[in-house]
Amino acid sequence: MPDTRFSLVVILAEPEIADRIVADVKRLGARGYSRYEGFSEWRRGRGPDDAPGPHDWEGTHVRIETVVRAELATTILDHLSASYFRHYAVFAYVADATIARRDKYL
Amino acid sequence: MPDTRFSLVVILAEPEIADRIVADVKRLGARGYSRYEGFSEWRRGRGPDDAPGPHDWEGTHVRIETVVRAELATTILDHLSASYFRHYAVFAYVADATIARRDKYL
Amino acid sequence: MPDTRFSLVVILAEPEIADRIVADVKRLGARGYSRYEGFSEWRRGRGPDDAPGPHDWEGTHVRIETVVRAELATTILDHLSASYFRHYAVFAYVADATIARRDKYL
Amino acid sequence: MDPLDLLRLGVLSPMTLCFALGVLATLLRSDLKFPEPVYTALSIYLLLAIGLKGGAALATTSAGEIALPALAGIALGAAIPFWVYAALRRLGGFGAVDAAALAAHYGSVSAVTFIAALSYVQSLGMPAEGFMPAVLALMEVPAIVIALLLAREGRSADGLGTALHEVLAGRSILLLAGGLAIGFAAGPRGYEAVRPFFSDPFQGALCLFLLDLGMVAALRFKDVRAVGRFLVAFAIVAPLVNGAAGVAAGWAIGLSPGGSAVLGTLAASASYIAAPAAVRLALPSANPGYYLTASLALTFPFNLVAGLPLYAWFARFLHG
Amino acid sequence: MDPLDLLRLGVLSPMTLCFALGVLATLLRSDLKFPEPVYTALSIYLLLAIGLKGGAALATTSAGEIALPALAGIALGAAIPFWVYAALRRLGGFGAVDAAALAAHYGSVSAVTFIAALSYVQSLGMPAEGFMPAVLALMEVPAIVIALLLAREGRSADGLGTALHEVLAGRSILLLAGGLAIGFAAGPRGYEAVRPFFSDPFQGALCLFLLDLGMVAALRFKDVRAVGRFLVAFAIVAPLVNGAAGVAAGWAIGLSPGGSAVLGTLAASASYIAAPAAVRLALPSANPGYYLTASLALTFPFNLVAGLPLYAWFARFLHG
Amino acid sequence: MDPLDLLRLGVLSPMTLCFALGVLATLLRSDLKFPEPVYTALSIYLLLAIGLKGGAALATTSAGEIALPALAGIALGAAIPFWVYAALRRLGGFGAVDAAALAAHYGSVSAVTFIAALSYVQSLGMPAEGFMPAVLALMEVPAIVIALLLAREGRSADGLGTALHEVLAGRSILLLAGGLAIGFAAGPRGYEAVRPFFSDPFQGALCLFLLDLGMVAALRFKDVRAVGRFLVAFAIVAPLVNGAAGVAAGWAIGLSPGGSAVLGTLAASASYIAAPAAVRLALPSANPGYYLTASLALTFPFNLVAGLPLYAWFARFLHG
Ligand SMILES: Nc1ncnc2c1ncn2[C@@H]1O[C@H](COP(=O)(O)O)[C@@H](O)[C@H]1O
Ligand SMILES: Nc1ncnc2c1ncn2[C@@H]1O[C@H](COP(=O)(O)O)[C@@H](O)[C@H]1O
Ligand SMILES: Nc1ncnc2c1ncn2[C@@H]1O[C@H](COP(=O)(O)O)[C@@H](O)[C@H]1O
Ligand code: NA
Ligand code: NA
Ligand code: NA
Repeated sequence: MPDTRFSLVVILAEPEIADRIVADVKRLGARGYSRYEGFSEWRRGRGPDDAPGPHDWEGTHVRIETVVRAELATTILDHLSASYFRHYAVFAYVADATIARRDKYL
Repeated sequence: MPDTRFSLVVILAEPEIADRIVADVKRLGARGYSRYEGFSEWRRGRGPDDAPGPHDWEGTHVRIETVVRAELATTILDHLSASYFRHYAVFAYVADATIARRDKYL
Repeated sequence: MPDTRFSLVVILAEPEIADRIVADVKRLGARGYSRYEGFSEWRRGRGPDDAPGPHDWEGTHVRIETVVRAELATTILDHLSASYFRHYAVFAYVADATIARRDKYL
Repeated sequence: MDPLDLLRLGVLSPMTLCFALGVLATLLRSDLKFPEPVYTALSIYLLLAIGLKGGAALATTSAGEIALPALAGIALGAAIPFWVYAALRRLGGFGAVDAAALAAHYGSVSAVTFIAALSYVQSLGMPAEGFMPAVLALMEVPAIVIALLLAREGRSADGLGTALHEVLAGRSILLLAGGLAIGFAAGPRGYEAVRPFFSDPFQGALCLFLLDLGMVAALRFKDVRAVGRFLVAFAIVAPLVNGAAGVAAGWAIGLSPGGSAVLGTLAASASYIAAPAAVRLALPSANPGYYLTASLALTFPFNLVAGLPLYAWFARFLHG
Repeated sequence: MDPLDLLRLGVLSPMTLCFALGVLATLLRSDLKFPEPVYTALSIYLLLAIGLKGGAALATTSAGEIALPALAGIALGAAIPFWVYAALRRLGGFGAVDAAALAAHYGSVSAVTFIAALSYVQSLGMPAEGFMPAVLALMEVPAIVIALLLAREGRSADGLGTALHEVLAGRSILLLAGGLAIGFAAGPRGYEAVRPFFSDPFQGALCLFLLDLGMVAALRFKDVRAVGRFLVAFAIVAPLVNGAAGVAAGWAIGLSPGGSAVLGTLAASASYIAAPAAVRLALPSANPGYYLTASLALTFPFNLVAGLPLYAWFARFLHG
Repeated sequence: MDPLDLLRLGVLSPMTLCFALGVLATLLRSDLKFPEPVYTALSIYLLLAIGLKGGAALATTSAGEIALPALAGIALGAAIPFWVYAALRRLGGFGAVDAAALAAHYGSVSAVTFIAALSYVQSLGMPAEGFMPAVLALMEVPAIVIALLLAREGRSADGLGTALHEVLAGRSILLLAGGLAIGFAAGPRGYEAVRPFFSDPFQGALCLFLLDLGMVAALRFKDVRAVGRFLVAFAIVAPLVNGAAGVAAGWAIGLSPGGSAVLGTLAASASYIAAPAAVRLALPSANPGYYLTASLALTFPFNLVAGLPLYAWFARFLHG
């Protein structure tokens, strides 16, 4: 029953692009999402580590979570990777989740 | 050693019933919990999708987490499902967790 | 490929020691972290349950998360256990996580 | 002042304009956002401030002066749910639970509309009686109880007790009644010490709050279509009917013109803090999409922009 | 004014009543909640405001005027931990670490109690010297250092350095001392520009803060039983003893009646911001259930309701 | 008043000192923290307040009076990006994208610097024209558009549309322009009602905000080394050049001395709210480490401490 393998996708993003990512996640087919404000340190000036200028940053980020089927999780990660990883501070990971009300999310 | 299989239960609930759910979780036997405020969109008018009236909602929700033994996780999900799923916006999932200080939570 | 087994470490700590724990986590080698404010109840007066005086507490806590390799996760938990578990309210668990941008975190 | 002047004064007040700016911010998808804690802080401030002011006024009011207005307020709050419930069930085709939920909202009151009314009549030079905040506090609860009982007709309404506790210990009654008690006990002399915080900046703080409320209300605009034409019409007609009844009641019991206008506004206003919280718990199967959209996205802005001038005009008319 | 009048004036002030309303809110399980950021903002405001005011007053104070009060404050802060520690160990049977933790709290001071005292004596028409905030700042630290050294007796107290940094760079000292420095440098003329923000609304903001503090303190009421009868008695007796000593010291060094009452309040008050943070880090094995319950749930309300009038009455008595 | 007096007055104002206290708090690793919601609330308040005040002033200003200052402001905002871009590319060796990003920041304006300038010239007894907030609003956008177009030269700049929407519907323009419109529509009489909230406590609220901004700016101090010497020098020289040009323009078009100083400050200031948000979206490959460190950690404090007195002095000098 491949339908029971759900994935929790967690995305940490710098605040400027959070709304965009939420819109993308919904457009790609996620049935719901939740978001939180957190604090972290990250590399904001993208590019190679030896590029000139300051790189480290600290401040608030937005955490976006969505529980989706495994295929969609992959699609979301691929999209983030293609659209944001180069220039923006975005960190994402996937974990397994067993959801209640499974029927609603198939 | 079945005792090492711990479950993280994550519950997202509309704010009005958060205090009730926390009380339920404690009553059912969870040793601790934590709660956070988040933002999300959800279906607030319950019932079938073709019922009249507006359904979508957006605003704050409360996220409640507790790490419990696998059986209790099931008990909690069953209780949520029986008491809240019909009328309230409640989303819940379970993930595996390996905890430190295991002895305290057996 | 042992490199793909990443671990999400989640730490809940009373506010007074959150900055210390973040410093420890970075010093031990975590590549990044994120922190959030939450609310919970916990045992603040440490020591055996039958020690005199009030023990229960409620209020804000700090949640610290970091995704690291499995070995580092163990190191972090061991450190927390040695340094804080005796006197402070610290709860920690580890879950599996599949990360995007894996190369950055090896 | 003719009705148009009254309208202009209402529409062009900083308060109404700030509400409009909030609506605009949502429509433009601005990144302007009021953090939740700021919203909470402002509402605590406004409720406590209005309570303190009313309490200090109560300290110099005789029981005789306030008896009739109090009774009139309670009577209005108790009567409104009946006609609202009947109209929604028979004319609007709503189910018992949704009709009762709406009855609770329109019978109860909106503190912010009340506060805007106080400021508005004052700016017209026809201030209301100082004890009106006590009337506000008395009008918040009865309608909710009656509406929950009405819902029983349809199905057994559990949780009446919980819901009542929710309202009575809820922050809006607690701050309002608590403020009244504190203002009363401390008296005008004690009030003096906190006036520069709770009274002078009050209208400005109300502007900020309305800016935020405009953003929140505009989020519900998209649901106006989904609630159906009947409810849209109801959300305009109900305040007119209730407002007229309230003004007339105020005039009949001898309130000042400003007091009558404010009593009318109380009757006309629909709760969107106390009632929703109680109804969500006691009538979980009622669709919040109906009652929140009607009270917050329709009746509230209608009262703010057109209702206040109308009730003030009607009060002046009756009082000659 | 006889003692009862003083008591009535204290109990019926909006400040005390707001604290009581907060307690009530918790006991009624109201959904009223002050978001953490609002609590933080209010405490930043109060500490900075009191610092600025004191600093502007310092700018017109000669070093001679403040020397004795400063010394008296430091001496009180340094002496109190010794008797507190001894009493708790010998009479109360507390361990060294818990006794030292409590000594740190009762030797240090509570800024909010101080602020309430300033407002109270002013409302009695016996204002304190303008430089008292500087005395407050000086009294915050010594007791904590001494108490941590006392704990060494029992076991090696690591982290004295960290704990000291925690207190000195902690927000309460930083804002208080920073405010004093800014007020001093800007002088009365610079202070004029910010007076409408930092001075006029001050008492009202204090009411809001006390409302919140009442809720927080009431959360600890359930622990009062668990701390044992000795600590409950101690939390009432200690402020009386320290308060009397502080008033007498103020009288002896020639402070005004209001100044003596405020110095007494400082001595009587127990820290619940700076000391807990330092003690949690430097004495992790001390049970916070003792020191927070005693200072926040017992001594603070006692001082607010009964202490202030008593110290004021004693000051008047001594000053004839 | 000679330059030194002006400097002293600026440096010893509570505002500047609060900024310094914030810097100190970060350097001492104090646990003082302004929660995000408080920062947001303060910035909403300041922007709306300045807009309302300006709008009420606009209501009594003729179109003729404001035409030239408005044009001068727009012209300055449009011209600055060109020389900034050229200098950074040719002399500083910056890439097109980073140079354009910096050009957007220095051509646009900082509302907080502007607000500090208004207060400063008022404290000198040379108040600026009441309509200056309108000039501020007009100067925020043009430079950003021009700079994004300049970046095209280097590579195709997508997202100009998104970025423009981001600025125009962004909270700083929305509150400023919205406040102007509300103040204008409500007029001086409507403004009266909200003055105790939006005007009297304004300077004090600004102090709190600057305290927070000091902490934020100090976080970036560690990056000053990494941005390189050229950018450090640029962040001091650019405001001097732009400030002188702005003062001269004000003088040429007949503004008052205070108005000229404020126009100079606008030209000299670098945006750190609107521009960063727009640039992050439209020029994602620009390194924020450059533009935020330069505008927030270097130019902002420089203007606050040394710039304001210099522009005021130059304005007095030109105006004789
Ligand atoms: N797939 C999902 N992933 C994460 N959160 C969800 C998901 N679906 C619903 N939610 C959240 O769960 C709560 C209840 O949603 P619903 O069941 O759609 O009313 C809301 O806070 C939703 O935003
Ligand atoms: N089973 C649990 N699940 C989630 N959080 C917990 C659990 N037990 C304790 N906590 C939290 O962990 C922190 C320390 O708890 P304790 O170890 O009980 O003092 C507090 O924030 C608790 O609320
Ligand atoms: N290993 C990690 N665990 C948790 N969060 C991380 C980790 N690495 C980076 N982050 C967060 O992910 C975001 C982007 O980080 P970066 O990719 O380093 O710019 C920031 O919010 C970081 O704090
Ligand atoms: Na009503
Ligand atoms: Na003391
Ligand atoms: Na500029």
